[in-house]
Amino acid sequence: MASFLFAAAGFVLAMVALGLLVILRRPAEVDHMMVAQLLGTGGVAILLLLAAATEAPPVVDVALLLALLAAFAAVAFVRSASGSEQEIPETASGG
Amino acid sequence: MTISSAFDVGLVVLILAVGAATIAMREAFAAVIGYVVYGLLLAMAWVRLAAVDVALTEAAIGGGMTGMLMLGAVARLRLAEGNDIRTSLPVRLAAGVLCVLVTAGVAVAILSPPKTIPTLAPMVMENLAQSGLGNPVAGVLFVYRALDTLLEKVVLILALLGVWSLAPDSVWGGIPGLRVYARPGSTLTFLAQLLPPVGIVVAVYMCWVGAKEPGGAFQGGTVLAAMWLLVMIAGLTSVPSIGERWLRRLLVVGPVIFLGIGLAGMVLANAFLAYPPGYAKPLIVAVEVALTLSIGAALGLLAAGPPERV
Amino acid sequence: MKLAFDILTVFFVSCGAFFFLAGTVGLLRFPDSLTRLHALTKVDNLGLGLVVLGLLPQASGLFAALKLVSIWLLVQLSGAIVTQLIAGTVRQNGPDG
Amino acid sequence: MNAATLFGLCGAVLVGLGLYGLVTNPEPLRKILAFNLLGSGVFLVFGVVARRAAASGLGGDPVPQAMVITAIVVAFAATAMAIALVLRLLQETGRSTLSADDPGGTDGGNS
Repeated sequence: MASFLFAAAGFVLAMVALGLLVILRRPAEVDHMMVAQLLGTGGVAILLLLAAATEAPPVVDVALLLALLAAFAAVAFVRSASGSEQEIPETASGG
Repeated sequence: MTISSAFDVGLVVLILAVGAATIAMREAFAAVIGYVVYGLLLAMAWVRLAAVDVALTEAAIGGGMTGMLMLGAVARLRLAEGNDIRTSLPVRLAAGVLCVLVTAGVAVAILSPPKTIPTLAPMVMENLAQSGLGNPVAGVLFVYRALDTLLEKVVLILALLGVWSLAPDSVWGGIPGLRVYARPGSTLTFLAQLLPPVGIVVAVYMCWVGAKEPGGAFQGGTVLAAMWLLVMIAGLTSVPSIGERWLRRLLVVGPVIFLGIGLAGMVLANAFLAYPPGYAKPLIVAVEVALTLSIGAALGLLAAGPPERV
Repeated sequence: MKLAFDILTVFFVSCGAFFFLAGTVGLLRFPDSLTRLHALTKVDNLGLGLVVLGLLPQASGLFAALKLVSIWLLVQLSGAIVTQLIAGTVRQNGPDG
Repeated sequence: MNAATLFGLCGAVLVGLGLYGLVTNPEPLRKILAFNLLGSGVFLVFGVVARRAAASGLGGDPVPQAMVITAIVVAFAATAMAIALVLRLLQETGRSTLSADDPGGTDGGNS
């Protein structure tokens, strides 16, 4: 069972790596921000699979933290993207 | 090659590729995003090295907090000019040779381990039972090397003082210049309402579980800091001015309690930072709770930067 | 009983891995930022859900299983909101911003 | 080669990469970033030392692990301090490079 779970973790890691390669090569900043999503789901899946494969339940906590901080990182990305230079926009239209 | 070592090789290649991309990227924004990814991947490497405590810290600080800090700086430096200076080719080549030499040196050191590997693990395990803790790393942090941990809190406060002291005199005691991203009724507001309760539960859990399993004050404090920053960025609470009494008390409560218990140890247990027998665990838990709050406040304020307005 | 659990795990984790593959293909093939974002979020979340479902039979107890499910719920919720945020940036700055 | 050695070599390469970025990149922010990369490489090497000393039914020696945790937090504090300095430099001089030349005076293109 452990080797199957390791193989699955390796597969998801390869998918995340491929996704990272695609995302980071694109010029648009919006694409770059997607890495938070990619790591938020793929990274969590890898860690959960590793936790089950090595029978180390505390690793699940790392996955939990990763899920939380990927969302936090995404907020940091969006805040610092170009175009949000104005501190607080006068109108709340957002468009 | 077993399947787990194939996984490790893949992870190492990915970490190195992302690390190299972080150095080579032209845009600072993309480089910092690369660094965040790098931090999260490094957490996986720590998991593979069976250091879950370190993995938690790296994910929280390397991935989350450092990214937040640097992205704030990127957004400001974007307005600056004069970034077109390039390093000349000979300098690059020389630097490359130097770096290859350094890498080779470290690699040789790694590939030739000493015959008897020095370790303190048996000593830690022998004496861990006395402290009532189950997590050996927490044991080292709060029992055997408690002085390091105490001084590290002092370093955090000193760094914060350093950051604050960079503010112009006119705004001393004012409000940190954390850029907010407030759009009333936006999705960010919703996220900032949803995530912090979850984050606080996670922080309490980390702090509580730290005595027995991986986790502890650092990890819990970092999560608290992240959630606090999130709420401030969304504009749900205002950024407090650094002169606030409660803020300063919060910053020192952890170190002060730690120091107080340490000094009490001189009377009750015959050594500075020693715990009286039988009371070690409750005292350590009390110190951890106070430290979690102080670390959270200190990290949050470090990321918020020096005061900019009164 | 153990065998049945293991078969369930293999089945669901494989399905999850397939969806991660599908998400990456979407990331590679879709023409603009919004559709790529859509592919990434929806499909990867489904993949993670299936992986969690597959790992449930291996969980050591009820508490561990609940933790797995709550991690998935957290990713699901925060992922949906974060996607909305990023998509908002696209709308504000245009697809190249 | 076991896993610990592999990650140790990864740490060694990261140290080299970080050092290269630190030397060649002119922007202070990128230098800070490279310095963090260098630091995490050192931590990884240290983690390998811990992993090799696996004993008493543990995954590794807890003493280096505890020191790395402390180091990560201190590195964050130092990074925050360095970034505050860079931003202050920007506030004072209006530019974000450390070179002593005139701002933007390299080859006329100061856009």
